Amino acid sequence: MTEARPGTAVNVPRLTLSGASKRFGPVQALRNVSLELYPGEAHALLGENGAGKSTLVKILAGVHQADAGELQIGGQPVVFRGPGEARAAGVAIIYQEPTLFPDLTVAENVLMGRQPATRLGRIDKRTMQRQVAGILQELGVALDPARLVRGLSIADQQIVEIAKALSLNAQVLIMDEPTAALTLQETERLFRVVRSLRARGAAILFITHRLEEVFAECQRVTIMRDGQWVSAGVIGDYTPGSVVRQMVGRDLGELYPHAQTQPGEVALKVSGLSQPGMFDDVSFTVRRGEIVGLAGLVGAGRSEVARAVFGIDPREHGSVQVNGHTIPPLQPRLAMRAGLGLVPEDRRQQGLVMELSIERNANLAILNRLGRGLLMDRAAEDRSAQQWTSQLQLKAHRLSDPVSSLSGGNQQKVVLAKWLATGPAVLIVDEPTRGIDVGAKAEVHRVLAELAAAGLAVLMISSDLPEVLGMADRILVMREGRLVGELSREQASEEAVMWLATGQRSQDLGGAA
Amino acid sequence: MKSVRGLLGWEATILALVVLALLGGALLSPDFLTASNLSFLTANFSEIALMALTMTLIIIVAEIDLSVASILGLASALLGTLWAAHVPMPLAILLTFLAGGLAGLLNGLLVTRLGLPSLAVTIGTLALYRGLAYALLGDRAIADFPPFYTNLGFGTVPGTAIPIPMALFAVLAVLTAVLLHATAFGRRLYAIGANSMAARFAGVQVERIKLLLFVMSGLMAALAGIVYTFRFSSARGDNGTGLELGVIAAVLLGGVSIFGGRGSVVGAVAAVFLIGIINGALTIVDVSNEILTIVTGLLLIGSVLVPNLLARLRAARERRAVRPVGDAVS
Amino acid sequence: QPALKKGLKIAFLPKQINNPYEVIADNGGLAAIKEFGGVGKAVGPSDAGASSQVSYINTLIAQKQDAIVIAANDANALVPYLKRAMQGGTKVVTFDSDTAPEGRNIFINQANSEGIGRAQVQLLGKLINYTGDIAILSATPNATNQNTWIKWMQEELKLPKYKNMRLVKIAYGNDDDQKSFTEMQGLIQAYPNLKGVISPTTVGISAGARYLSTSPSKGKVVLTGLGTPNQMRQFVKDGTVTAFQLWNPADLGYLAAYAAAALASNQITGKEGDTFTAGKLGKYTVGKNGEVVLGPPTTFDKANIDKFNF
Amino acid sequence: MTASPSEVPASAARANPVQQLLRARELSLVLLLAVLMGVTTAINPRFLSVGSVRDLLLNVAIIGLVVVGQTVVLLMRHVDLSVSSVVGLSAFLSGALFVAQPSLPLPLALLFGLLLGAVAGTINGLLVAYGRVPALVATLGTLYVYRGADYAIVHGGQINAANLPPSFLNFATGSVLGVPNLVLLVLLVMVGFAVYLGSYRGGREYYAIGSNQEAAVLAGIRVQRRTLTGFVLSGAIAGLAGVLYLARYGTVDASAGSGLELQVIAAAVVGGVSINGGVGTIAGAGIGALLLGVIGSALVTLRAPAFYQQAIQGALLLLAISVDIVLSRRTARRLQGGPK
Ligand SMILES: Nc1ncnc2c1ncn2[C@@H]1O[C@H](COP(=O)(O)OP(=O)(O)OP(=O)(O)O)[C@@H](O)[C@H]1O
Ligand SMILES: Nc1ncnc2c1ncn2[C@@H]1O[C@H](COP(=O)(O)OP(=O)(O)OP(=O)(O)O)[C@@H](O)[C@H]1O
Ligand SMILES: [Mg+2]
Ligand SMILES: [Mg+2]
Repeated sequence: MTEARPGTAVNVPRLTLSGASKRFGPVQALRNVSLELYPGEAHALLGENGAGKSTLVKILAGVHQADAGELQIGGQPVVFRGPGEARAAGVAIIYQEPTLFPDLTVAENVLMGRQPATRLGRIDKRTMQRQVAGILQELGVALDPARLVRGLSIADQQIVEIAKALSLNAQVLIMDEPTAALTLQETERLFRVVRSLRARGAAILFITHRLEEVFAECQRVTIMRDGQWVSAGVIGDYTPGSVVRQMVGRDLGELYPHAQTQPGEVALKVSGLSQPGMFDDVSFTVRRGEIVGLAGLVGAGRSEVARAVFGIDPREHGSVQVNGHTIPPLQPRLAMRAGLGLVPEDRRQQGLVMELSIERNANLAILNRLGRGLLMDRAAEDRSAQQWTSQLQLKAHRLSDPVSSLSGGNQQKVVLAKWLATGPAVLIVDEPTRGIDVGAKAEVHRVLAELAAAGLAVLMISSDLPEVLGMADRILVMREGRLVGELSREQASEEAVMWLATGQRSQDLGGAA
Repeated sequence: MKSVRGLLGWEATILALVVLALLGGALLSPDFLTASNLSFLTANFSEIALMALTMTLIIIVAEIDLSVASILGLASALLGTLWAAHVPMPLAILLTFLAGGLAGLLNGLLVTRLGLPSLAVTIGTLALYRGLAYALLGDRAIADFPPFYTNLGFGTVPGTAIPIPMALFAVLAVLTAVLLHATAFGRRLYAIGANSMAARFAGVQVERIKLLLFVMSGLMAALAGIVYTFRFSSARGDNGTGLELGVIAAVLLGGVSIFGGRGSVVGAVAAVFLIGIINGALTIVDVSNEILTIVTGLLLIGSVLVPNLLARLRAARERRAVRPVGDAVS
Repeated sequence: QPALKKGLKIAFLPKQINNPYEVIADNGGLAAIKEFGGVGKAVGPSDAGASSQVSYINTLIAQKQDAIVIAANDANALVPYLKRAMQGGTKVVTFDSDTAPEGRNIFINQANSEGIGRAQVQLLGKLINYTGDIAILSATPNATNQNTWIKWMQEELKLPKYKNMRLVKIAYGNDDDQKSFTEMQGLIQAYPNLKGVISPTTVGISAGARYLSTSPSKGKVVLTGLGTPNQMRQFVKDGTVTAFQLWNPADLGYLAAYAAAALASNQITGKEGDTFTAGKLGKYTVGKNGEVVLGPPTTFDKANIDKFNF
Repeated sequence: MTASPSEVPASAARANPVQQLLRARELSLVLLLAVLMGVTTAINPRFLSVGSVRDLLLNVAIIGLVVVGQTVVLLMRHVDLSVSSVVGLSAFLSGALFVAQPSLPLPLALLFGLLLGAVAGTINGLLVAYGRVPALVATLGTLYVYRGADYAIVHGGQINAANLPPSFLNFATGSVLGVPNLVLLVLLVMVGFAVYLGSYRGGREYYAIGSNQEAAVLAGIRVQRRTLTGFVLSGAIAGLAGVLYLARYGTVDASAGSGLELQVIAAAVVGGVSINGGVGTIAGAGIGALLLGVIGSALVTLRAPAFYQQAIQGALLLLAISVDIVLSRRTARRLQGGPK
């Protein structure tokens, strides 16, 4: 542990990437980027959406081959032709988007290709589950290793990804936004594990858009902008302000710009909503001009409530009214017609049609408005897509490019654009800023605040507690499928929310705050 | 955009191949490029062409309908039975359409209500509808259709060599192309095919649209059955057996992705003509059916393989072009 | 009578290009064409469908063939297209399986249909002593020739000497070997008192015999029908089948080719009473409805089967 | 470690609903099978006689064998339509081999079929894995190509039982302890594959690839090579099935095996193998094949009129997959509704 102290001379990099460049057709994703990871250190890689972070990760993982540049591990030059080779060289990766096998068990997902086997080569299922149970316990989550991955929430999937990387016991651990979907609880546990890995001498690369995590957990930073290296150094030489300035190239406005307004009449009224096994007797209202936060632990059922309100999931009891119109269950189209919108939590599965262009995605919810009679009006399609994507400062080559070519954060902006284009009266946003960089996050917040000021009712589900606290006029808290409390802006604090969400006092929380 | 451009390229390629096939046929045999031969030749694939239109829509939403040829047979058998029972022809035609629509509705309901995979459902209804056709007609064949109607199937548009079924097809092809490429409905089909969950989250009524498409497919197959019956002046239980694979082969050759979300009417139509013309050209110079079967298979494989290989070649060349610059930097 | 023209272009269009029976017939026809100095060929679809035959008819019209010799997959569907061929000056001869009379100039019938149908019932009746349940294992439900024969079989069964024989089922093997095999198996399973099966199709009888030869019902159920000696030789020798019938398919094609040539050389027009000479087979006369009958079928059994090779 | 609040969530309580559901799925099939056989036997007791059970098993054997390879391919979220043509080609060519070489020992004939099928499967696999041609397109193409080759080679020829050596035919009709040799061979292959797919690393990779191909790449699985192997297996099994087809039917012409592909896929799907990959077992697929076979024989035994048979068969197939999905949904709901 002594040789692992940052900045000391004895320290040699475990992994060195120098002069890496990568091009995707017309897009130069990386240009001459370098990176050094030291044993026993957590290294933060920072940059705006689309800066090239994930591309860099995928080069280290052997998923992409760099057009130029050299990679060394332990001083030896290496070339990875595939993910298998990177893993064999002791590099473990947690990718930005969970990539799991939905039809296999949690245990098999974690140990795929490395399942413990008997002498005859037969897989020893019992040992396999025991091993994985051990890792999950270390992470402090109650996931059954024998259950299938299908149906796990994004957060639980992220946990499985983490378990997978940890099970490798690798010398280099690369984590691309592992905490984006996690709440404080899991995040804290993850960091605890990371610290113990560091103590064992592992080198860690950590990507996040939550700056507080960087300053709490990392020893070094590298900052990128537009695919280029901007600066690198020990964390002590940086402040949040300087980091943001180097990332964005300018000073940021206020992150949580929402000023409390006088709420208008009730826009969304949910009463007695129940679905056995999912949620029970959920009632609340959201008024015009109001931003209401919906907080809770992962798996508390917030997304389920949102989906049931919008009509994607069934609901057995209860009613939903938008501006006085009752909305029947399982009719998203009628809900939309009444002025309801839902920005779903899983942008890849639920939010976007990856193969289609940015424009087609952005217009998908308002096709009926873009026609002349029966036929589509191409000019109107262009105009409409242009309007919202530029307002959200989408970084894209052309609007006719497939949305899959965008970086994660920019994809999220397309989902937002799609719903803002509908001009909703009530907008439910589920993890609206997951994976979005600070600049864009401020932008999303500004847009939401402006729209609220203009009379939009917003229900905001977010696992990013500071975001909820900063933006919401009122906070509803869910626990195990029930609404357990409501806090006004004045009453709300991280502690108060956690107390409601867990049903326990803060000292039991293991120092999460 | 890359994929979009690639697709347009593919359609242009298919159209170019159609022209090449015509020229090749003319070179091979002086009897090929005559109005009457082309007229026979196109009339020959009218049913496949008709069914390819709705099949294109269905495959674009990532479903499949293997039962079309059986619905064709059922429609033919029903039309014959009704006619033999002295039902007036217009009413018989109406009832045949109704039956086709119902057959499509059953497919659609099983797929959308029960959530069964369409491949499995339509393998089942492939047997069911063909069986019903046999049950209706048994070993009978109805042949004495009124000349007015058989002339519609058999004749050409007055003053031209264009077969009447092909003229009908042309009209329907234009309508389908407009529906798919220029309406909100068409836009939704692509979204459903590429990611039905995301489409549902955007308020697209995925189930209802799929149901509608299966009904359309049933109606179109019934139309093909009516055309078939009049064209051959013969209603039999086994009419059109096995045509489904030809329809699907044509649609896929036309660049419609079997995984949904990609393809165009122009491509599918051009592919129907390409297969038909190549077959016609090779038959006229007495190339055996065995070789024709092989050529069809190779065309189908080549239609995807060749663009894939070209794309990879291009990518490799680009990478080679990039490398020296990169090396200079490092 | 004018002589046969030289260099006549005659095309054989079988039900299905890969059907072994049809291949024998086509080859007989091609041999005849060679004899009289014509240009012959056999083309056709690999599925036994009417629509696939139509595309070949159209091609043959475009190729301006002098005559088409066709085994029709559908009695009606081909008629408008064959008419078009005849209007263009191409002579049309049907063989093996006929179309409606207006679709062709001449039909070469393998044997008198009534004779074939009745003879098979007579043969089976003798073999099972005129008592017991019987079944028919046919080709496709729409096969014209099989259906005509079956009609005559049913007529024959109405005679008083068959009062103890009951036709319990007509099964269809679709001229598919495997399907015929399973249908035979099903017949035996479903009808415990089954005594005899008539399979008036070469595919059906050989598949049926193959099943029977390994089943416990061998020797208990009598199988007869129409088959080629080469396919049936083994089953006749091992006692599975006692006797079956057929004409010589090569002769059928041979006769059809000569008839086509006679038509194309304007020796005959196809009306009743026309006569022509068919090479080694001798002189034939066109009968009612433009039919020419090849001759009575041969019955094959243990005693004579080794004399035949087709 | 201390009990912590985040351990409470529902995920633990809802353990394994999908797995239990799968088990329930095979169970519902067996149930359906039992009902069908019970009813048929009640009406015609001969249905369960030794002879007819033997025939039934023999009928199912060929489909049952091909379905094993098809399952491997379906698990990877691909499909192999060309199996029917491979069966036909292999049946005819191995027959031709016997005609040319009547003293050919049986194992060599089986090996010949395996190899021939493997070559055909390799072409499919190369197209799908390395040529990136969607499996449906690639194998629909080779369905035509292999059948065309078959037509060109056979051209109206035919292999008859008379051309085959008696030892070969005896193998087909022979049995061990009353179980026909063919059925034993097929069962052997089934058990082997069931164990391999269920509990060997290589076997699990088929599930992984079908479940999420991208994740499989990231997990270091050599997806292309594994995909190729899957198609080779499917082809080889179809090739083997071709030799057995020859042994069973004795007569082979150019159209042997035509249309088999849809029956095989139907059997797999009825048996719970998902067309969307990643889900299904050999046992299920085998039961599916058996169920279809029983439906077919039952109709004949019950003397269903010939012209209605196909319709009834289609309807029963639809019924089977519908009942199956409804039953398994209900089971899933019960499992979910339980802990509230
Ligand atoms: N497969 C691809 N094809 C084309 N362009 C791509 C591809 N992958 C990434 N890009 C482009 O490369 C650039 C860098 O993307 P990357 O995903 O590395 O960003 P990032 O820094 O991880 O952003 P985020 O914080 O949003 O995850 C973006 O402009 C993106 O559009
Ligand atoms: N489709 C599904 N099938 C089965 N279980 C599911 C499904 N979706 C979610 N779950 C489970 O339901 C529980 C509630 O999930 P939900 O997504 O509503 O939680 P949440 O409160 O929104 O938390 P978060 O969105 O932060 O993960 C979780 O345990 C999750 O694993
Ligand atoms: Mg990223
Ligand atoms: Mg959620």
